[in-house]
Amino acid sequence: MEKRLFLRGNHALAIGAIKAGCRFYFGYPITPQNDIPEFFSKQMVKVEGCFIQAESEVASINMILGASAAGARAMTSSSSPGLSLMQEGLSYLAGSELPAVVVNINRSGPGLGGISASQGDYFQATRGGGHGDYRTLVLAPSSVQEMHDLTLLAFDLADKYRNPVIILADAVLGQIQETMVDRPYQPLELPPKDWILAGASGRDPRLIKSLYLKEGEMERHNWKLFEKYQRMKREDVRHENYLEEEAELIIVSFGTAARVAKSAIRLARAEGLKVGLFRPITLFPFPEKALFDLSQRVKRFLTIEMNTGQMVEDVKLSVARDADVHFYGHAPGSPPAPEELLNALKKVY
Amino acid sequence: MYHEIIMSGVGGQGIMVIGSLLAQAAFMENLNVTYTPIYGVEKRGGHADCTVVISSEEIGSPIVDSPQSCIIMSRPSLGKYGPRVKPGGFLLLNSSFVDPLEVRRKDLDILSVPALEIAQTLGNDRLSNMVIIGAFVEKTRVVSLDTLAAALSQIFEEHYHHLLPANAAAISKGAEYARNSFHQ
Amino acid sequence: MKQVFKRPRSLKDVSFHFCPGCHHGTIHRLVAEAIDYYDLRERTIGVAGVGCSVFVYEYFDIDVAEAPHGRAPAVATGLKRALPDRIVFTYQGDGDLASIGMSEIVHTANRGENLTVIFVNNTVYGMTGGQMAPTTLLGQPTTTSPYGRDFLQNGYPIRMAEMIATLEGTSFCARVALNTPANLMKAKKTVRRAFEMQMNNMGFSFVELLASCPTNWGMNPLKANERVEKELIPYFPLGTFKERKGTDHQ
Amino acid sequence: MGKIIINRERCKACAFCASVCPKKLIFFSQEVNSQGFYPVEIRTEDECTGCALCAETCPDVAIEVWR
Repeated sequence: MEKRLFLRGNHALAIGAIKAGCRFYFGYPITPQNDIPEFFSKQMVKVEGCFIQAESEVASINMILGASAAGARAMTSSSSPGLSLMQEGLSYLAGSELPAVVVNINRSGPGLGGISASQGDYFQATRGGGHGDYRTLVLAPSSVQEMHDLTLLAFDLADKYRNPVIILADAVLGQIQETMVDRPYQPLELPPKDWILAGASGRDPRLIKSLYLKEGEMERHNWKLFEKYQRMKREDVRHENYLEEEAELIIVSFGTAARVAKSAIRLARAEGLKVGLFRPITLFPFPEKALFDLSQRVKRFLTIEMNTGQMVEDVKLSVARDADVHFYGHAPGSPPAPEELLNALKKVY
Repeated sequence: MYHEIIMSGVGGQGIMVIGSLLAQAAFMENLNVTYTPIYGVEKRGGHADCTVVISSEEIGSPIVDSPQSCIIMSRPSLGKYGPRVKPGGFLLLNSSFVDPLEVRRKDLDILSVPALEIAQTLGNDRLSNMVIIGAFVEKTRVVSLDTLAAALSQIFEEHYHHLLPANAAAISKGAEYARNSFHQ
Repeated sequence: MKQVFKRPRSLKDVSFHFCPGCHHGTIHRLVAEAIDYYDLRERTIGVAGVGCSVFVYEYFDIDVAEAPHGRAPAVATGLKRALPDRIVFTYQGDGDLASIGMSEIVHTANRGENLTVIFVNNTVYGMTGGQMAPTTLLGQPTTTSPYGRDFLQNGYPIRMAEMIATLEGTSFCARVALNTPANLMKAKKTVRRAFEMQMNNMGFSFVELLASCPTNWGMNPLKANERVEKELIPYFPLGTFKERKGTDHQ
Repeated sequence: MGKIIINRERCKACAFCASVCPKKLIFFSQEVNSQGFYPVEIRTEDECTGCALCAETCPDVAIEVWR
């Protein structure tokens, strides 16, 4: 049943979405993620799905809201400025407890920025991004395989929690082609969708909303959402350790930066430096407990990000008090090379 | 085995095609491989670079600063990547466009291939890229020449399949040239 | 004796929160009557805009989704594409539809989405307390145009029905008023017609209803009805601007 | 012959019904309802024709009509 494929990250992601049963894609063109909508515009017809090139990212995310309210698996993809426009909708999705999968092929900013790969949207993705007290699950793939696998997972987690899930990747992960093993999709066991709108036939009318005006209602709703985020922390935290045994220094890095860090670590090991990697796969919930446990025996950490310092705050909050956390930022332009990171880690080793 | 290759030239020379061809061949040989295209802002005429990493183990960075091998198809590319090749590494020059005398480094294995002239003997200038990749594979053996030729049908859309024999012939020509060359 | 007028079944048996004389209540009833007339209650999904419109789910006994401000047509698009055999309508005010949601309404109409839009134009932001709307008439004072709307400052009131009618994707587009029994009867037929278009898969249908907002206009309900006649209708003429016969757009 | 029933608790005294009644049968009550409005009442049912104009214009759907 397993099949080896050679394909680019964005296609691996889109194939994963269709495999997960996503039949509704709404999106607006923006570089560098256009091969995702282009792929869906071709493929959705073949699976009797629906592709709409919306008039804006604002409209895309709200079309998702509608399709999701109808019980369908729906997704959109965009890149940073587009995500800014979607924040209103994401807040409504979270407030209305609707599942959705939103892909951010992170480009550089602020403003129009540039099309080069960046991890500058870490805060936006992990802190909710829109108004109000909410979180989105954030998955950070680091390979073409994960672009595919985490997309399948994203749809399941979105349904499990009735919450938007963000896949935070970048142009490198979207454009690289590599080997991927295509396995059959085994969905999580999910609760029945007993909340969807389809017309009040043989039942009381249902309502999808995020407005709570009655006494105490809003507060209760916020604590209910909070409990959901706590449950995510208990049940759906993911990370990867790489060569972390007997390490003197742990690099904490995600996505493309983590890939480059792996090569830098290999170079370091070849020179006899004991360096390992801790790679968060879920950025929210952040793997704080696993990182804390690691910091009981390793006391030196170097956070490497393709920004000027965002995840490093979560790293600092997670590790034991007596652990040192250093930061190396590779601001956007071209992604860092392994040799650059090797030099950076030597400075703090 | 862990082999990093950067291929660089200008848009329209078919850099991306030979990059994905090599990657596809590595894939067909059950190796791990990443292929990273890097386009200039404009699709044609600007820089066209790509990186291919082929390995029998897990591949770390798809981004490479200092590759073991470099394929250089234009003068600006030589300036950009020539200095970055690892000491002892392999530099393949398309000498139809790049003068080998411009290479100052003495610590590299260099092969110059007049790809355009060879392609012209096959009656199609546009086959230069295939001549180059044929020579590269002959020299490095990162994959077999047979697999490389077999990969052609995977990366060309079906309506271009009538061009496969000509491309395969160009690969053979390039390989033949490499076999018969003296290295600097 | 036989009952000749009763509360439509698709309306819940609760009081409206609307101010005395506000036409929202009437429009709710007309929509509910249309839903009942075609027996659509069990397969209709409403999409609520933001503003006084947001509470449609408190009053309609049907499934409802609440949309962000102005985005109801996009939400309705998603719903209708996912459930093509259901009846989907949006209920939006003038701030929601003609200001912040201008992009969504134009493109939804232009795509010819097979859904119905109920557009309540009362020339003012009601719920937020009487600010200027895109449809506020020239000279009309509001809390953010205290000296009356001035075109040099704020441009002109937008005629949505005429604009929507120009779009190729629109199948049905009309403007009605509710200030007199005669206008009301026409409005009732027009709303019904809009749902009928959707039921027949004719594409996008749009009804603009000129409504009064006595509270924010600062007048009693009867005076407000007079204002609809004297000021609104001359600028926003009533009528059917487009009605496609058959599916000639295909 | 007609008959109307006014839900006095729903009435907000906008007077639309009174203004359209062809027989001018509808007038304001002397007692407030729980919402604080003086709801409308029908003066005499004898003359009501059940034309339903009052109900049609009522924004609060507070009137039912028989004929």
